[in-house]
Amino acid sequence: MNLLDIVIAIPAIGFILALLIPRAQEQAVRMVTLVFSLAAFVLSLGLAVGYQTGQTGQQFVTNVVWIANPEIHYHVGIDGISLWLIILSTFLTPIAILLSWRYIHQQSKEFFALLLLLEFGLVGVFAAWDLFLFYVFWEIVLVPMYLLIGIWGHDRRIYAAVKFFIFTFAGSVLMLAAIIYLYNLAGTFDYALILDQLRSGHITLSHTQETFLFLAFFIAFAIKVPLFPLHTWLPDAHVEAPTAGSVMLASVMLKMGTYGLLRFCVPMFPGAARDNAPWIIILAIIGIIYGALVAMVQPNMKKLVAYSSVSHLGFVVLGIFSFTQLGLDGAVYQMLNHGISTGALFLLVGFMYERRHSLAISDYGGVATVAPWLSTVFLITTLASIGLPTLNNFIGEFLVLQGAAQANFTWSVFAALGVILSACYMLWLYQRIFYGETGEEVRHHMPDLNIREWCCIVPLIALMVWMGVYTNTFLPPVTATDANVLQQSNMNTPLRGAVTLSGGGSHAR
Amino acid sequence: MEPADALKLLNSGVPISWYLTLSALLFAIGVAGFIFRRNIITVFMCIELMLNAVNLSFITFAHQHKQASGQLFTFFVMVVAAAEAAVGLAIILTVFRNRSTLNIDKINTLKN
Amino acid sequence: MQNLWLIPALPFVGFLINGLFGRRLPKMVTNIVAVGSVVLSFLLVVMVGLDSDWGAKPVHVSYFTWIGIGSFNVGWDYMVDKLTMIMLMIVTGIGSLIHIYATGYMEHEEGYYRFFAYLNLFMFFMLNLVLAANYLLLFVGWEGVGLCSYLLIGFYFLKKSATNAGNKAFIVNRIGDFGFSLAMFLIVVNFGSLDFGKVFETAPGKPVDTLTAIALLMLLGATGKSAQIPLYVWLPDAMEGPTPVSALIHAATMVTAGVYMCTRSAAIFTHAPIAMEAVALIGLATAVFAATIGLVQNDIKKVFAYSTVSQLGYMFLGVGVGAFSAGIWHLMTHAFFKALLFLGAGSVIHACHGEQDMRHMGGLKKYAPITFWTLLIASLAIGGVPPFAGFWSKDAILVAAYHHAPWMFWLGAITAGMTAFYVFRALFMTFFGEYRGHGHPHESPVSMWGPLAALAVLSTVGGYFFNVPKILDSMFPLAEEPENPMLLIVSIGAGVIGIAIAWYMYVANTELPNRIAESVRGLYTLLYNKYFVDEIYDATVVHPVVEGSRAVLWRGIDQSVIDGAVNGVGYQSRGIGSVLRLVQSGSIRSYATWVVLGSVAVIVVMGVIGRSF
Amino acid sequence: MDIFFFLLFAFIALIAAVNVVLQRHPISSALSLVGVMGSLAVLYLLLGAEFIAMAQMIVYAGAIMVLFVFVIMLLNAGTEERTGRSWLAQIFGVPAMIALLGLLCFFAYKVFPNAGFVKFGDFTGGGAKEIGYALFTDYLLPFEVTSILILIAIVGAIVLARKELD
Repeated sequence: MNLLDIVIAIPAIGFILALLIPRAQEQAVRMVTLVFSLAAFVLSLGLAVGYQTGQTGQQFVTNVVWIANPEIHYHVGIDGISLWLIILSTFLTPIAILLSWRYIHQQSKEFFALLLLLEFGLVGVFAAWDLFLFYVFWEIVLVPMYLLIGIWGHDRRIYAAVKFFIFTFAGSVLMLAAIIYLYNLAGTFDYALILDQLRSGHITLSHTQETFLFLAFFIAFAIKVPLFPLHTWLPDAHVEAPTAGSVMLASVMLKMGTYGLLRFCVPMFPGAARDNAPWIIILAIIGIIYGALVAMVQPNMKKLVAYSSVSHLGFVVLGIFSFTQLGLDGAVYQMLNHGISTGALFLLVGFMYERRHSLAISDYGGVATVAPWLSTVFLITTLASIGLPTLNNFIGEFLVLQGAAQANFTWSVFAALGVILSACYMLWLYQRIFYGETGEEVRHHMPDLNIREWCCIVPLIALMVWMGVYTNTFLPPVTATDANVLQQSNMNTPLRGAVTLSGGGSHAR
Repeated sequence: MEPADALKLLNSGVPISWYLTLSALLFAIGVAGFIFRRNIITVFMCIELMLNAVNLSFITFAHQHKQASGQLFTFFVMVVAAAEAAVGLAIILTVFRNRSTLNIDKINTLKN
Repeated sequence: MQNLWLIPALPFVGFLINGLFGRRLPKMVTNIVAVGSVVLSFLLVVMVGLDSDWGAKPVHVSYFTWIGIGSFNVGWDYMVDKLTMIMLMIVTGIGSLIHIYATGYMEHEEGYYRFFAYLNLFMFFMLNLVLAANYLLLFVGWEGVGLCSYLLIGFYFLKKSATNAGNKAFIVNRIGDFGFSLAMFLIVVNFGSLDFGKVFETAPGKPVDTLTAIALLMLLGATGKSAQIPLYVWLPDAMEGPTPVSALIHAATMVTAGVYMCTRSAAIFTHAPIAMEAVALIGLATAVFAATIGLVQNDIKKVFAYSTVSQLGYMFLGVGVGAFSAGIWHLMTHAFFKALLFLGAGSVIHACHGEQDMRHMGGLKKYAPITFWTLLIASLAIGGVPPFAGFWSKDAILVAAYHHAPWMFWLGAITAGMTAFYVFRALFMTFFGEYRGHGHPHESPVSMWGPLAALAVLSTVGGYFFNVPKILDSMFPLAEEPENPMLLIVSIGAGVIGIAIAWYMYVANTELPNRIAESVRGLYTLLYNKYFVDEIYDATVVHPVVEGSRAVLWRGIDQSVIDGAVNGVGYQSRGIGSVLRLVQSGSIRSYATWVVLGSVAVIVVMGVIGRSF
Repeated sequence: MDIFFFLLFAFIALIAAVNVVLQRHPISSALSLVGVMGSLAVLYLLLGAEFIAMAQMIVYAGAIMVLFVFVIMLLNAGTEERTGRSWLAQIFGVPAMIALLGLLCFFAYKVFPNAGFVKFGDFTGGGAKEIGYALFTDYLLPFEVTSILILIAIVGAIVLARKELD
C-alpha cells in the first residue's frame, strides 16, 4: 500500500460514501465529493514530490495477484508520462465539482458521485501496468461519462451519449480482442512481463500479427484521441455534455487515447508503429488543419472548441509518431497543455451558458463591456490555446513541430499551418462574443465572475503561465521516460535519417 | 419376465432410471404449462414444478452416489426458490396493480 | 550587469499593477506607474550603456533554462551588444516620450488604465525581443508585441472595424510567424541550438541551400511583422487604434522588428545571396508600391501608415543590399520622425475634435503653431532634406543601393520624391488654406506638445549625431565607396522636387489635384482603393477558405461523409435488427417456446459433442 | 415395497402435475401443485433424504404455496381467458416439449443404463445431522450468501409490493 494506491483508492471511497449520503443532503454530498477530490489532488502532489526524476521505469509500484487464473495482476505504477496525467486528473476533478456546484439541480448526488467514479477510472487508467486492469479502468471511465452526458446533458443528450458510447466501445472491443490474443501468446496480462517477452524475443510476432495487433490497439486509441476521421462523436458529445463533463472529457479523457498510443502501441509494436507512421502522420496533419478549418465555421461555441480539440490532439499524435525525443516530449507536454487550456475554455463557455443559457455565438456580443474580468480570463485562455509564447501551449506545439521537423521537414510545414488557423478561429470567436455593442439580453444576464468561478479559473490560468515560462518543473520526468521509450524500442534514430531540404523554393511563400 | 425375476425386482428396489424418467416427465409437464398457460400465476407455478422435477433428479443422484452434496444442492434450490417466489409474486402484484391483468399475452410491452 | 532583467521587468510590473488594479486607481497613479516604469527602464538602459561602454563590451546573462531536453537547451538569456543598445535606446526613449504624450491624448477616453496596461505590456515584450539572446526568446517578444498590437488596435472594441483590424493584424502576423517558426525549426535541425552566438559562429560553414531556406523563411516572418509585400495589408487597417499606438507600435518600434531580426541574423543572410536579393527586391517593391498609394489617401493617418510601409521598404532595401547599418540607421531616424509625424497627426486630430479626413482640415497653422512647426520638421526629415535626420540615413541606403544595382537607386530616388510629395501634401492640406472643419480647433496641452518638441529636436539633429554606421562599424564594416556627388544631388533633388510639386498643387493651385484626378480617373481609382489588394485577398483566400470549410469540410465531409458512413452502419444494423425483432414479439409465451427450443438444441449439441469425445 | 410406493406416488405426482397444467382456475392449480410436492416429499424419503423431505413439506408445500394462494386470493384471479397470441407456442410448443422429454429420457437411459437400484435404507446420509454438518463446514460460504440473498429478496419484495407512498 503506497501513495499511489491511496490516490487511486480515495476517489472510489469517496464515490461510495457519497452514494451512502441521503438524497436530501445535497450540500453534504457536494462537500464530501469536494473534500475527497481535493484530498486525492493533494496526495497526488506527493507523487510528484516523491518521484525520482533520474530513474527510468515505474515508481510507486504495487504488484499483487488480483485473479489467480487467468493470471491478472493488480499492477500499478507511474513513470514520467503517467505522473503528470494522474495529477492532471486529480487537479481537474475538484474544479469540475466546484464548477457544477450550483449548476446541477436534479439528482445532484449521483452527479457528484459519478465525477469521483470518473476520477477513479482515470487515475486507474494512467496507473495500470496490467493490460486487463487497464482495460477494466478504461471501461470504468466510459460508464460515468456516458451517464453524465445521458442524464445531465442538453437536448440531444441521448443521441450524443449513445454515439459516444458506441464509438468508444467499438474501439475498445478491438483492444480487448488484442489483449486476449496477447494473453494467449504470453500467458500473462502483466504489461511489464509481456513487454519483456516481446523484447527478449521470447514471443516473436510475425509481420502480419504485429500489424493487426498494432491496428487493434491503435484504432481503440485513435477513436478516443480522436484522430481524423474518427472524430465525429466528439463535437456531439461535447455540445450535449454538462460543463463538468465537457471539461473532464476534453481535458483528461481524450488523453487516454494519446497516452495509450505512447504507452502501449509504440513500445509493444515498434516495427508496426514505424511502418504505419507515415499514414498516421498524414491523418494527424489532416486532423490539425481540418479540425481548425471546421472549427472556424461553427456557430456553436462548444462545437468550435471541440473541433479545436481535434486540431490540438493532431499535434500530439504527430509528436508521438515523429519518433524523436523532442516530438515525444512535446506530445506529452501538449497533452497536459490541452488539458489545461481547453479545459479552461470549456469551463468559461460553461460559465457563459449558466448566465445566458445559450451556446450559439450569435446570441452573444459585447460581453467585454459588462463582464471585463470574464473577458480577460477568456482572452488569456484563448491566447494560451492559440499558442502564444510564455503560455503553455506554445511549448508543446513548438516541441512537437520541432520534433516533426527533425523527422521530416515537410510535416512541420503543413502542421504549422494549424497554428495560423488556430489564431483565426479563436480570435474570430473572441471578437464575436466579447467585442462590439452590447445587446439587451447580454447586458442583463452577464454578471462578472463570482468567487466560486474565480476559484475554478485562477488555478488554471496560473498553470498556463507556469507551464509556459518554467518548464523545468514538468519536463525532466517526461524527458527521461520518453528517452527510455525511444531507446528501449530502438527508435532513437529518426524516421527518415538526416533532414533533407526538399524544394527550397516552397519555403519562401 | 419370470415371477421370480419380478420378485427379485420387487425386492431389489426401483431402478434409478425410473426416478429420472419421472423427473423428466414432471419437467416436461412443467414446460408444457410454462408454454401454454396464460395466467401468470399458473406459469409461475409451472416454474416451481420444473424446479421440483430438477430437485428430484438431484436427490436421485445423491442416492446413487451416496453423497449428501446432491441434497444440499436441492436445499439451496429450495432456498432460492423461496426467495424467487417472494420477489416474483411481488412483481406479479405490481404488474397487476399497473395493468389490472394477469394474462401474460397482454403483458407484452417490454419493447418500446 | 546583473540587472538586465529589470529593463523589461519594470514595464511588466507596471502592466500588472495597472491591469489588475487599474480600475480602482486614480488616473494620476496610473500615469505615474505607466510612465514611471518606462522612464525608469530608460534610465536603466542608460546605466547599462554606461556600464558596457554602449555595447562595445557585450554582456550576456543567463537566467534560467526555459526548455531543456537533453542536448537541446533554450535558456531565458539576455544579451546586450551595440545593436541591442541602439534598439534599447530607441524603444525606451521613444517609448517614454509616447507614454507621456498618451497621458494627455487619452485623458478623456474610457478604459484609460487598460490602455496603459497594454502599452506597458508592449514595452515588456518589445524589450524582450530586443534583449533576447536566442531565437526562441526573440520569438516570445515577436509574438508578444503582436498580441499587444492586436489588443491596442482593437482598443475601441465597440467598433467592428477596430476589432476586425485587430484580428487582421494578428492573423496576418501569424502567417509571418509561420515562416519564422519554420526558420527556427530548420535552425535547430541544422545547428542544434537557437542561441545567437552558436548559430552565427557556425553559420558560414553550412551549405548555402540551407542558409537560403532559413533566410527566406525569416524573411517571410519579417514581411509579416514589418508590413512588407505581400503581408503589408494589416498595417493601414491598424490605424484604427489610438494615435499613440500608431506612433509607438506601428511606426517606431514593433514594425521595425523585422529589420532588426534580419540585421541580427546578418551572419545567415550574408551567406545566402539569393535571400539577400529577395530582401532587397521586396523592400524596394514595397517602398514604391506603398508610396504610390500614399499619394492619394485622404485620411491623415492612412497617409502616414502607407508612408511607414514605404519607409520600412527602404530599410529592407538597405539590409538587402548589404548595408545593415544603414538599415538600422534609417530605422532609428524613422523612429524619430515617424513617431513625430504620428504624434503630430494625433495632435491635429485632437485639435479638430477627432476628425481624421484631411479634406475637413486646413488652416491649422494659426491655431496650433507648435504642432505645425514640429510637423514641418518631421516632414523635412522624411523628405530627405539636409540636415534633418532622414536625409542621412536615406542617403546611406540609396548610396548602398547604387553600388548594388543602379536601377534600385533610381527607383529609390523616385520613391523619395513621392514620399516628400505626399507628406507635404498632408502638411499643406492640414495647415494651409482655410479651416474646412467644424468646431474651433485648438492647440494641444503641454503633455502632448512636450514630446513633440523633444522628437522634433531628435528629428533635426538625431541623424547627424547618432551616426549608426560608424557606431556599428565593428559589427558591420563599412564598405569603402568612392564619393559620388551625383547621388547626393539626385537624392536631395528628388525630395525638393516632391515638396515643390506638393506646394504647387495644394497651396498655389488648389484646383489642380481634382483636375488631375479627373483626367486619370482609372489610375486614381486604382490608387485610391489601394490596388484592390484587400479585395483580392478576400476573394481569393479568405472567402474560399471560410466558405469551403463550411460547405465542403463541415457540411460535406464531416456531416455527410463521415457521419453518413457511421449512421449508415447504424441503419444497416438497425435493418438487421428489425428482422431479428420479429423474434422479440413481446409475448412471454413465445419467449418461453424459444427457451425450450433452445434447451433442446443445447442438449442435442451437447449430446453430439459428448459422443464425439 | 419400494417399487409399490414409488409407483403409487409417482402416479399421484404425475396426475397432480397434469392437473396443475390443465386446471383453468389458478387455485385448483395451486392445490394440485401441493399434491405434487407432497408426493415428491415421499419419494425423497424413499431416496433417503429425510431432511429435504421435511423441508419440502414445510418450505415448499407449506410456506411457498401459502404465498401463492395468498396472492391468488389477493388478486382475485379468475379463470383465464383464451387469448391465442403466440403462433410460435401453438406450432412449436408440443413438439418442443416432446423432443425435450424424449431427449431427457434418452439421456437418462443412455447415461444410467443399469446403474443400480434405489432401495429404502440404502443411503442414510440425508439426516438433519449430516446435512447440518455439511452446511456449516464445506458449504458455509454459500450458506451465508444465501442468507444475504434472502435478505435482499425480503427487502426487494417489500419495495416492489408496497403501495406507492408518494
